[in-house]
Amino acid sequence: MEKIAIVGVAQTTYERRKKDKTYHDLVYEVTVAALQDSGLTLADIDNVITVSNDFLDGRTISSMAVGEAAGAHNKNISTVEGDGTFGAFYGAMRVLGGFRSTLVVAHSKGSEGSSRFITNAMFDPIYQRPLGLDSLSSSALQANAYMAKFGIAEEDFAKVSVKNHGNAKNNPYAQLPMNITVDDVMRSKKIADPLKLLDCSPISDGAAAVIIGNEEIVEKSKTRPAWIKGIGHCSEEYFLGDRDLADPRALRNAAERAYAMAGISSPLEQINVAEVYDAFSYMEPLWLEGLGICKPGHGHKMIEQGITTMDGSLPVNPSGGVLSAHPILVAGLARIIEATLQLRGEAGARQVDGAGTALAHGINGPCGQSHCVWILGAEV
Amino acid sequence: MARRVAIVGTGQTDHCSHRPDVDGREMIHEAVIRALDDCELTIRDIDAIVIGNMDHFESINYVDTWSVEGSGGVMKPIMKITTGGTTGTSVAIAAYYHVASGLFDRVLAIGWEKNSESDTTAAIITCSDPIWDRFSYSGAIPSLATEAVGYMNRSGATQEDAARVAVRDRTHALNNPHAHLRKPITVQDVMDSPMLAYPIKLLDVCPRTDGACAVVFAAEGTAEKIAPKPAWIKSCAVRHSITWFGDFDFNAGLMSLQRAAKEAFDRAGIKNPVEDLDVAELYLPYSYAGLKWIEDLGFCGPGEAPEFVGEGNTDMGGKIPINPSGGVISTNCIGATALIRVAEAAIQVMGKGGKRQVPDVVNALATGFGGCFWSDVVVMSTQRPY
Amino acid sequence: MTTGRDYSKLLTVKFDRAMPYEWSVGKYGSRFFREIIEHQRFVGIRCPKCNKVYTPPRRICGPCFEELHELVELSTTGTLVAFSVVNYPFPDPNTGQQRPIPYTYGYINIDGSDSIFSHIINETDAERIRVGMKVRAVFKDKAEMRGDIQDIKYFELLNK
Amino acid sequence: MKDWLTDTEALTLKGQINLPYTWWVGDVGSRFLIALRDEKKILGNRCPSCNTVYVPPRRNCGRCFVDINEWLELSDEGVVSSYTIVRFSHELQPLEPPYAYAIIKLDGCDVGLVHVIKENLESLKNGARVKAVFKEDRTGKILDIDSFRLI
Repeated sequence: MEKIAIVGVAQTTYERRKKDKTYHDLVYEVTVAALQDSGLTLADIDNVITVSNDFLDGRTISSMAVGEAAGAHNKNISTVEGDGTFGAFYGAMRVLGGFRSTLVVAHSKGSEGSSRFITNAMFDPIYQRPLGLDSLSSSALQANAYMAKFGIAEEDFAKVSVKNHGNAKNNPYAQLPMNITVDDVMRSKKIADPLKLLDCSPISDGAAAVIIGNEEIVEKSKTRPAWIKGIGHCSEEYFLGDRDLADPRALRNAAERAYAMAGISSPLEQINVAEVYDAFSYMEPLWLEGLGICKPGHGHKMIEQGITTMDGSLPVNPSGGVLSAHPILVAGLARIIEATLQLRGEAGARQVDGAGTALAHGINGPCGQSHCVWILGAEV
Repeated sequence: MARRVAIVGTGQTDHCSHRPDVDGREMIHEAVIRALDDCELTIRDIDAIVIGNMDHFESINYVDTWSVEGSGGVMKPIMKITTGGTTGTSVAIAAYYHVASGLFDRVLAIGWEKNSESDTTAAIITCSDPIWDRFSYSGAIPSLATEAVGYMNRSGATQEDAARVAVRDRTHALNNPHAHLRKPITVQDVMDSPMLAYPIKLLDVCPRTDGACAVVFAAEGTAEKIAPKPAWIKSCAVRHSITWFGDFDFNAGLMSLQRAAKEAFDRAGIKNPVEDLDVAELYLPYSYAGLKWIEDLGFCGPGEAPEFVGEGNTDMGGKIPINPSGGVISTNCIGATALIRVAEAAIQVMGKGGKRQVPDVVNALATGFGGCFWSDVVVMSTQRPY
Repeated sequence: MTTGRDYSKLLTVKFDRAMPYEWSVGKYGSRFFREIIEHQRFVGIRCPKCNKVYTPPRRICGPCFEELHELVELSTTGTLVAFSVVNYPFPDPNTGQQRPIPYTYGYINIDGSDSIFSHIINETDAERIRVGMKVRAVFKDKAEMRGDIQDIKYFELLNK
Repeated sequence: MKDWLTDTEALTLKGQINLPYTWWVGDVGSRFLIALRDEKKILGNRCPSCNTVYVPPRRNCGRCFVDINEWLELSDEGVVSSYTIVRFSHELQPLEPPYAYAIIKLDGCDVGLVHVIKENLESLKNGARVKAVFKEDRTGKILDIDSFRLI
């Protein structure tokens, strides 16, 4: 693969509600900030990918609201509807395919719509939507399947919440930095067994942008580049009943693609920091299994063994993860941004010492049906 | 360095107003199977998929993941691209970059819509800004009518001139087994049809269609092995510049199309479009666009379109046949519509047009239109780019 | 239906629930509505680079990619750029009910502004409206204003 | 008007997207739902290539990408492979919580069917056997199966 890198990043703080900001405002702010971060000007950006979702925004052609704010006037542009990791994937392909640079920008205002309606609409209108399924209840089914398959306890998931909300205290962008205990999680309000309130990510507002460039743009930008070493995405079956919800095989496939490109054969040894899409506490260990960082059924042991904590050999979600801020679509781009900051050594109090290879991960669809995996490196 | 990319196969449903016999996924599957059959591939040969439609038209969120059983996306990379009316060309261009990037060799692009599953006008109204426009907006027709009036005032074009475009497209549709409206009409029929918003009448505008389209893209080295005569992508360009409805200048040309076409033509080496292009599949959602926008494409000078079209230059057998497929006025399954333009242009390049084939096509043009007067342009050819 | 098949035995599933939203207007738009409530007047915003005045005010000028600050006081009159008497029935996604017809949708160039403002014109007889006519905004009573676009009841035709 | 940004209170607009949807169930789905409605039977179908028996039945196998034509009647009993007891409520739910969602592997079928369980939730566990309870008034919908009950 040709050498391309992330040369500029920006994100808003994530909050429960940004009442005074429109999508347009949020996109404009991160676009300007990403340009500033990179030291590039708008003239250096020769195409734009916006990321938005018509259900979230309550608007058909939701991309119409933000093109101008993303500096896309008179530029080539397209729009990915899905997690920001997928939007950035397309942005990277456009650089590999001939453009010098792509600005990828995602926005999300979970505060404006009803997440029950929006996530109910992920399900099949004939067979599943009439049952009232939504992201919470379907994820609870997945958590239950995962526990049953490997004999995992709810407390094991609670530890993920404790770790990630604790990590969020070091992240000025995070929405929910919290000092909590396993007991707090276990005693929090029951939502859908086995999920309790503190197993679930919040509703969030925010935006994020990254600039992806070829070598010419890397030369021109002022930042230390985060080289794109490997990327891969993959989806599995749609109907929940067709899947083994405790076996994230699409993630395994996506990771294999990214690892093959990046020359990673032993992810646990070769990756220094990972930002994964933990929309619910159980997802972090399940995705670690899918990513091949541990064996199936061993994900929940990673905290106990001190591997994924900040002082471990592979800290996972130093930012606090999606559990600490969940702007849908933006969340995956935030994972890429966090990975980039780690590689630059600019992650502040959440910095993992000497991070040379970082992983970022995003999901689409019910229960992580579709995954996108990114491997970024500090060195070419 | 970007790889060269070609279209090697296309598939479409037999478009019609209602498809009660299939759900959305099953309809998509029909188009995908036809595209694979067209280039003698199986789903195992496909490395990645791009899909698009309009969320609120069927109320399906995450169409990429919902579709996999029909689209072939089980255990494959799939992503969703959505940009309104331009969705189909945006999907095609995304498939192009999937291959050009070097990451994937054979990529499937899918566009689809089941307009019969909701009220199309009501759904289109939700594309307007909820704060400013949605309470009064009544769909695309008033703004298109305004554009038409502006054009008529400048050019002296008549309603009959526009009707001629509708008659051309509907006549061409008779040759296309996939077209939705396959009944011939006359200029008088158009003139006699109910007035929707002056000067637009019912037969000046596109229908509402259920349908899907799938197109297979392949990399140089692979494409030639799959198709004897692949349709090489020479260039693509996109302008989605306007964000606010009130910024469109109804008294000027379609700026987005002028700019996208200039970029695409420059990169494809098209100097004189009428001479250099052999056929065009244009996203013309209403008849007046078939006058005004061909001027923006440089097919003729400002104000000359009525005569240019009237003399038959854009008919089958003319200098530059437009919409041998019957165009959008004959078939409009919105998320598929612009992809059908790409597919039909590729069909012409590949020489697979049957009764609608234009002889000896070398270069073909496809366009997309949508959003806030946005345009996408794709140029393809029997000849490799560069 | 075009295939001639009898589809009467095939089933459907229906859904017609209102999906609720609460959209942020943003400070620029909010200022526009506040000027209407407090002063029954319009404001636009000027781009320092290209000098264009946009109504309603917005944060940036797209072509210049310039952040805008300079509010411009405007009158409540303008010129009709285009109109359409909407006569065809359709369900209104804002209410779930049929939108009352006929009504006239108008594009208005507010005096002193360079962009087009869309609203309703209180005349549904197409014979009595012409492009180029002067129009004036008619506001709701102040007590009834809610800070949204319908604080403007409609635009009325002047010099009929 | 210099400081107008700071002294302008930000407004919001409450609204909705309220569109009428009618999804076509199609030939395959209609046969399944009509069997529920008219005969209280749960039909599945089998992929000729991988032999997977699907419910709801499919026009084509997503894995093998071949058409499916072999129909069979499935048992109305099966095993809970996973479940959740729902304790939060929202307006799209068909029942008042608490109730359960379960993925149920019907006897003779290779994939799970998502449905609801209303009663004896305290006895619900992975591996529990359940049986379909049909509604009295059936209209050709997935909720013609009222729920599954523990055996």
